[in-house]
Amino acid sequence: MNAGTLLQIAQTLLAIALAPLLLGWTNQCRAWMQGRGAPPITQPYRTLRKLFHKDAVIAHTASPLFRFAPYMIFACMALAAGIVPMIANDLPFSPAADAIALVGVFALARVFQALAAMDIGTSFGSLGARREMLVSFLAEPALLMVFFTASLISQSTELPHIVETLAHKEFAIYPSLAFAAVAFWMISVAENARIPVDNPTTHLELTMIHEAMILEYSARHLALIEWAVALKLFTYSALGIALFLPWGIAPAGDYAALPLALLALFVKLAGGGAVLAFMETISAKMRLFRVPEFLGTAFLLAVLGMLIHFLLEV
Amino acid sequence: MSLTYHLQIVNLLAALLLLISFAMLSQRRIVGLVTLFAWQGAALATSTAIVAWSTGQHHLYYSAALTLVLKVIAMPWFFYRLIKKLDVDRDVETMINIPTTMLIGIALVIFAFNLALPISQMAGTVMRSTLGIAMATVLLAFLMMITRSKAIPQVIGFLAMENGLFFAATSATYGMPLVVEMGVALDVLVGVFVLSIFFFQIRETFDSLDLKHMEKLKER
Amino acid sequence: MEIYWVLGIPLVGGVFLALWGNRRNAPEINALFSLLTLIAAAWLTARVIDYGPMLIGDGWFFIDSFNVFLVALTAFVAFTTALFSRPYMRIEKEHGRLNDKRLRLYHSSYQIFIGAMLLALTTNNMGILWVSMEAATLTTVLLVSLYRTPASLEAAWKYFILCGVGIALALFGTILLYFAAEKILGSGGTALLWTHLNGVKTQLEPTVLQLAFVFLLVGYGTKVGLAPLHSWLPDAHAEGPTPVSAVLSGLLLNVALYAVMRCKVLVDGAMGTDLAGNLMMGFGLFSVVLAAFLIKRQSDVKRMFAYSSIEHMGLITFAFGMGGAVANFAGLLHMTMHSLTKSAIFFAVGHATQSAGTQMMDGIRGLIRTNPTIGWGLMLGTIAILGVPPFGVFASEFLIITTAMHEHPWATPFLLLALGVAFASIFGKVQPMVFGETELPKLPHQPALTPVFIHLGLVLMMGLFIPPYLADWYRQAAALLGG
Amino acid sequence: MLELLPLDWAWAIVLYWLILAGTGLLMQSRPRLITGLVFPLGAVGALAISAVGLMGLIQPASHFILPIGLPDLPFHLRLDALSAFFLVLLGGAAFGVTIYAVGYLRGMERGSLALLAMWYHLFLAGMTMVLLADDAYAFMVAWEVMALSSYFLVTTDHDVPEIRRAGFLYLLIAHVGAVSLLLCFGVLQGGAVANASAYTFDYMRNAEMTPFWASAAFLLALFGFGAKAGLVPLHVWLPEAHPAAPSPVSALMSGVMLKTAIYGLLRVTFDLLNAQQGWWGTLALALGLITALYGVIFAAVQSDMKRLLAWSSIENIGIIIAGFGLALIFYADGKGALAALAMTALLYHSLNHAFFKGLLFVGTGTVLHATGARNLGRLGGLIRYLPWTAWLTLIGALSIAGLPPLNGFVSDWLLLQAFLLTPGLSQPYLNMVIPVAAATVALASALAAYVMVKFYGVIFLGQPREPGLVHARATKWPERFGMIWLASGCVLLGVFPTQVIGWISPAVLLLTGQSMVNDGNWLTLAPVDADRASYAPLVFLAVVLVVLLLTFIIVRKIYHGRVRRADPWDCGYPEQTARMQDSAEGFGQPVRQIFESFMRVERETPDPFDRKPQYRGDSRDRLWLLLYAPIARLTDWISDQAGRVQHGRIQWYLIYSFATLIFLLVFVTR
Repeated sequence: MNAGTLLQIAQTLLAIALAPLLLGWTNQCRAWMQGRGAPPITQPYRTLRKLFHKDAVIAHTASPLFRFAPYMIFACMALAAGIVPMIANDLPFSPAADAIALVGVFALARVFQALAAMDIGTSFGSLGARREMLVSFLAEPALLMVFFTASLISQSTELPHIVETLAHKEFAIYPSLAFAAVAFWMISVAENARIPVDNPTTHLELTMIHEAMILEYSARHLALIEWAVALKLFTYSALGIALFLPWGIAPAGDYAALPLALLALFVKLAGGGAVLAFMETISAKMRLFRVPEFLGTAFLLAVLGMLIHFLLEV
Repeated sequence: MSLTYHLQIVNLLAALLLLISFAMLSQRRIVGLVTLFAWQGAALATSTAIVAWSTGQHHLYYSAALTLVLKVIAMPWFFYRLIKKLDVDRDVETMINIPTTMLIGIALVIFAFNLALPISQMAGTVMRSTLGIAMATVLLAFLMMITRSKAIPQVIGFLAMENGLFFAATSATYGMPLVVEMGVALDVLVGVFVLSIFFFQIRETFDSLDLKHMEKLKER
Repeated sequence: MEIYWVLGIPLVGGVFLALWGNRRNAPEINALFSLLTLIAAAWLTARVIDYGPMLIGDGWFFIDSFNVFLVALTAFVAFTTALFSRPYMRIEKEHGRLNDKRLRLYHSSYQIFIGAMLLALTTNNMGILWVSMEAATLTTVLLVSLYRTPASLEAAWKYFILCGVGIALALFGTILLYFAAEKILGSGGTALLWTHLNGVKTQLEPTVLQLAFVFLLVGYGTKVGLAPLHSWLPDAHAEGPTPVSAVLSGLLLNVALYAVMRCKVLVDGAMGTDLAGNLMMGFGLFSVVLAAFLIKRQSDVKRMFAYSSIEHMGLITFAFGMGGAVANFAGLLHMTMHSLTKSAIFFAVGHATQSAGTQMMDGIRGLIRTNPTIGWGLMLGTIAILGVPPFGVFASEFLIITTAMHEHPWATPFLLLALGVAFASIFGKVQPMVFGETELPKLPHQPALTPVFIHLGLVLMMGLFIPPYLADWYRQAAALLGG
Repeated sequence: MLELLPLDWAWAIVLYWLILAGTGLLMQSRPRLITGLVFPLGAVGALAISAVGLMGLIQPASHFILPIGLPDLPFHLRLDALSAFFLVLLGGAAFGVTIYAVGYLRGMERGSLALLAMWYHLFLAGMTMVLLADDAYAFMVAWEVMALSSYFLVTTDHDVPEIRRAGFLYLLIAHVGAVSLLLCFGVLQGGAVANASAYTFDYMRNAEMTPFWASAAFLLALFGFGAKAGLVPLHVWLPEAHPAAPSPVSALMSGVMLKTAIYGLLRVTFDLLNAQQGWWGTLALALGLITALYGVIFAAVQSDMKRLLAWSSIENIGIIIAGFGLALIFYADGKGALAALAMTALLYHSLNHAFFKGLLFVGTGTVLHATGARNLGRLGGLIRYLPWTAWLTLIGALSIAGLPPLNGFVSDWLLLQAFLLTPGLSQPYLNMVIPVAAATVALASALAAYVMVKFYGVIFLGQPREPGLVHARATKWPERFGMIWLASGCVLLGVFPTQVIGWISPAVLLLTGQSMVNDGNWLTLAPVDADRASYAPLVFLAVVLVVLLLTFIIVRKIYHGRVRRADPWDCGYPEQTARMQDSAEGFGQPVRQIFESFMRVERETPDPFDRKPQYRGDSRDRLWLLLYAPIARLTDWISDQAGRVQHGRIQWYLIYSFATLIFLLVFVTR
């Protein structure tokens, strides 16, 4: 059990542990910006604890798949968190799955989420599943294009190598990445069910997407899902950081840089959360069928980024 | 020298043949058609006989006799009886009016002559130009079959065609081998026999020999 | 010696049956005579295979591998057709469409018809060839008008007039041939013997020969059913009794094409150009395309398959027109396959129409339910005639199309178009006849479908495996045709 | 004693299948024997053929000449790596499907059962012969035998007019395609007249061709094989024919028969034509992507489960053809290694598709038997009544959706990697455009996930939409075993990609001259270079399972596992009925709305006072109207014109003869 593996596990656990914190921080920021009284930053942890303690209530019609799904989703997210370099750059596990596989992991989680939502056979469940899949099939190609841009620069789809190239090779300005970054922002907003695509706090039938899928969940299952959601947000943020401002992530084998890296991560995440909150405050939720246009724009930007890479950087 | 006379006579008969074909083309009454057909047969028979005599091809006598018997006596007689029996001796209205038919006929004759010209140049036989005339006769008979819309005239046209062929066979090439001519004659006979059966059947099914009633089978 | 048996038996049979009249066993006698003919033909074939081409009867008859295989084919199909017509005609009689007089006529002229065709195939004399073709025409005219319905009379009349005119033109061609030949061979009997002509073909006068060929092509081509001379064919096939349709498109067309080919060999020799070939290709292609599009609009099943015969004859003519070892081989193969398959189809169709009581395809539905054998016979026959492997028709089409592809690529689009359209039309019409719900009654008699399956079995076999001696035989014939 | 080459085994098995076909027909009176004996024996044959394929992959190519066929052209047979690979595919999928059929066909009407047994085994034999054939004639014969037998299988219950129509359309397009293949071989066989040996593939390999004729041959091949594979716009028959057949047959047709078209395309383009020109690849790529997108979009809006699967087959074929085009581009550009990568991806995807599409089709078969319904609107909640089928089908659905760690993802992943490598190309245009094209593949697979959620969710999850469904009962063991076989195939292919690629590599080597470099170790898959990209499904799977278990145990240990059952909450809506769930149309609605321009939608909206309102939205293929209808009209018009020739009046006929005569006379004496 060498240091690399330790680091790997440590990072994953760190992500799992910190994920609700990021969520709490974002909510807090948003509350401030909207001039509301903010819940404490640890609110998500409390919610989770409360949920874990409750008795699970499950519909008569639920099938085993329904109870299996939360664990699956959580596992997928943990896996994803393990792939993305956050503090250190040598992850012995990262060869197991590259950026494309990462997309696959998210897809896997999403499919299970959707299936579980359809399992009970309520009107909202299937509605939510349908909308979720709609958003996803529009977002996935765009996300892939973002990864393509990055990996065309770094000649690799391995996230560590991308980070390596961007952070630790000689510094260069990549205009293509600017486009990619904007695209990535839009995508992650959509994928994490945030405003303007979805509203994580609403239960208004006509607009909800993600919430509609988890209506039937309660107690520990709900807790796992919520945690997975937080983890997803965390992973996406880390991903954005790794792709677009990777500076500070400790290079392979350089354990001295770890504390600094940790610090950098905190700062970046805090910034990211704040910006997310800000964006959510200034923008309003859009109609469902505006979402294709929104994501279409994202896709366009990603492609533009790639073309610019071909024009300027090859 | 005497051959020239024969030559002239045969040429004369050839011309007569052609003339008769034209006459048939323009003839309206069926009875008249039959008469003309008989005359044509007669001309044919004579020419055959002359050729036979002048060239000493004896088997041509047989075919001359055959022609005489079949086409001058048997068939016309048969047709007369038929016409009486079925009493179909009315004016034959033609598909194209007579003058136009004539013009087309003349064009055909010119065409046939030009066609036959190179051949009759090299014809070893005495009768050079006859081939062209034979061909013209055939084509004219064909034209007549096209223009007539009643059964009997069509058949007569068919037989007139046969005449043209016969004339070609005898005069241009001193007659085919006898077996062949016999066969041909036999076929013609059987053909006419079959036809006669037909006529009665057609008559009793359509109670007329007008081909207008026989246009049911087509793409609809 | 055998040759006289081959020709004699049918003629004797014809006369005998005419005298015998329609006793109960007349059909069996008819079949018996056909069987004897078949045996004689087989005997003759064996002889030719052993000793190669031979002249018989001081040059009046000439048998080489080209016509002997047609003789065998003719005798065979004639026999199976006789077998088929046995129950078929019985049923027709019960339906009251025929009476004894007509059946007597049918039987005797059937034999004579076969005899005439065999004579046309075996004779060495172009004149006799013509005579026997005419004889075949006359007998079939009687057969076509057998039902005496207005439609059948009309069909027979058209058949008679058109083929009569055609055949007359052919006679003119023959005369011209003789005219050219006698200058070299001298007048008298020998000048029309094909073997002699073939010997001196290079010396024959081209200008005469090309005229002769035009007349012969138009003449015999009318009987082959080449468009636009084909007009008689669909009527005659549709209105005659089914056995007659079977032998018409299975045999008579072949014989006519045989005559054309004999002439083509001479003309090619005389002219040294491939004028004849090109003419035939043109006719063939036109027939294929026109027929394919006419098939599309048929509602009468026999009429439809008649058009398909035109199409296939066109294909064969096209192949022979291309010439060359492969194409000729393919043409001969296709001749065989077509006559076997098409006659089989007509057998099946005959019973189908009997059970449905109509020739209209809308009236024939779901044969597989009531009469599975008929249904499968029709289905498989159709698939075979459409050139779907592993049936033999495909083998020849395979060779023809691939040869055309590099000999005359311009022609292939037309062929494709035609084949595609024909496939769509025929199959689209046959499928509902065979499959689906139905209220058709069962046939009163056990239908005689052994011939169908014998034929289809042969066709299937030829698609997968052509016996070596048969192949050699085709090769020799193809070589004879040259081109 | 003589030792037998794989090839000898192969055609021996073909013979064995033919015999089985015969026996099947003869056993008309004993249906139990047919299901109990003939089909199991057939399955054994399938297993044997895949074993033969595995042998053939490692052994050098072997030839054999069957003494049948045309006189100068006996059947040439050849078993090389490519054929061997597809034999493995065929055998592997066919084994599972045939075992399944044993259970599925029980209690079928005896007459049609006997026929089915015959055509089924003929079908297997035909497909195998296609893979073995080494000359044009043998290939065509096998090809059409395959088409014909499958036609008769499709029309098994021919009382239904739609099925007859489907069969007709299928056979027609198949035949047109076959004819164009015939022409293709005519071109390939080049100028060589009169010697039949020119029809052998060996001759064609070495034949010299001008670029023009080579391109002609390629286009003809693309048309012919495309017609069989369901390449847009030649796909119209596929969504009709595949659903019409009995489910095992649909499984074989989608899973295996389409692959024979891919095989032919590879054989002709790479083996015979030696993939000369790059633009072929571009064309194929474009067509493939269009097909993939088109297929998946229409799959998303279907409401008949088998039809949905058929459309998804079109999508997968599209992806495969796209990979083919990519390989072609690389190869023509001299990038052997990259070509090898793309080739591996497409072969791998073919293999995968054989397994998961087979699995899904047999799954629908079971559902069909249990419920008698094909329309998604009459299904639902079956996971409770058919647990085996449901869970096994889930595996298939996840793999076809391209989700790790199952097999669908591996091939998608390889393909995307190949796309990512296009900047290595020499043409500037291609290496800019093609990565964008990769997005289409991504979109297609994402949509596939959408489709599969719809498919699985509507059939197996939720509440039964019809009261009768609660009586749907479990399946027989042969069916289960067949499905288990196919499902385990999906899993294994997903988890051990490096080994599978090791098997495939001889075929890749044969086609592209190189085999795919795997820079990783036995459990990581790393094409070209480990630093570029790598994927280790086994590790992946292990981690997922470990985390799963850990979470489960922790949650259960630390907290209690108490569960209370209640009615669904659903935002507190008082009454819940099954009719409140999404119908299939409803689930497809977003896709329909976005891509409405592709299709012609026929809606039936219920009137407001309807007690039991039904909404029906039927999305039709617009290409049918744009492409096929005009052709039909044109042919009709022409044939009408031709009809005028047959005028009925004898004088006209005489005029025809006369005119012909005159014309010819003028023509020859001019």
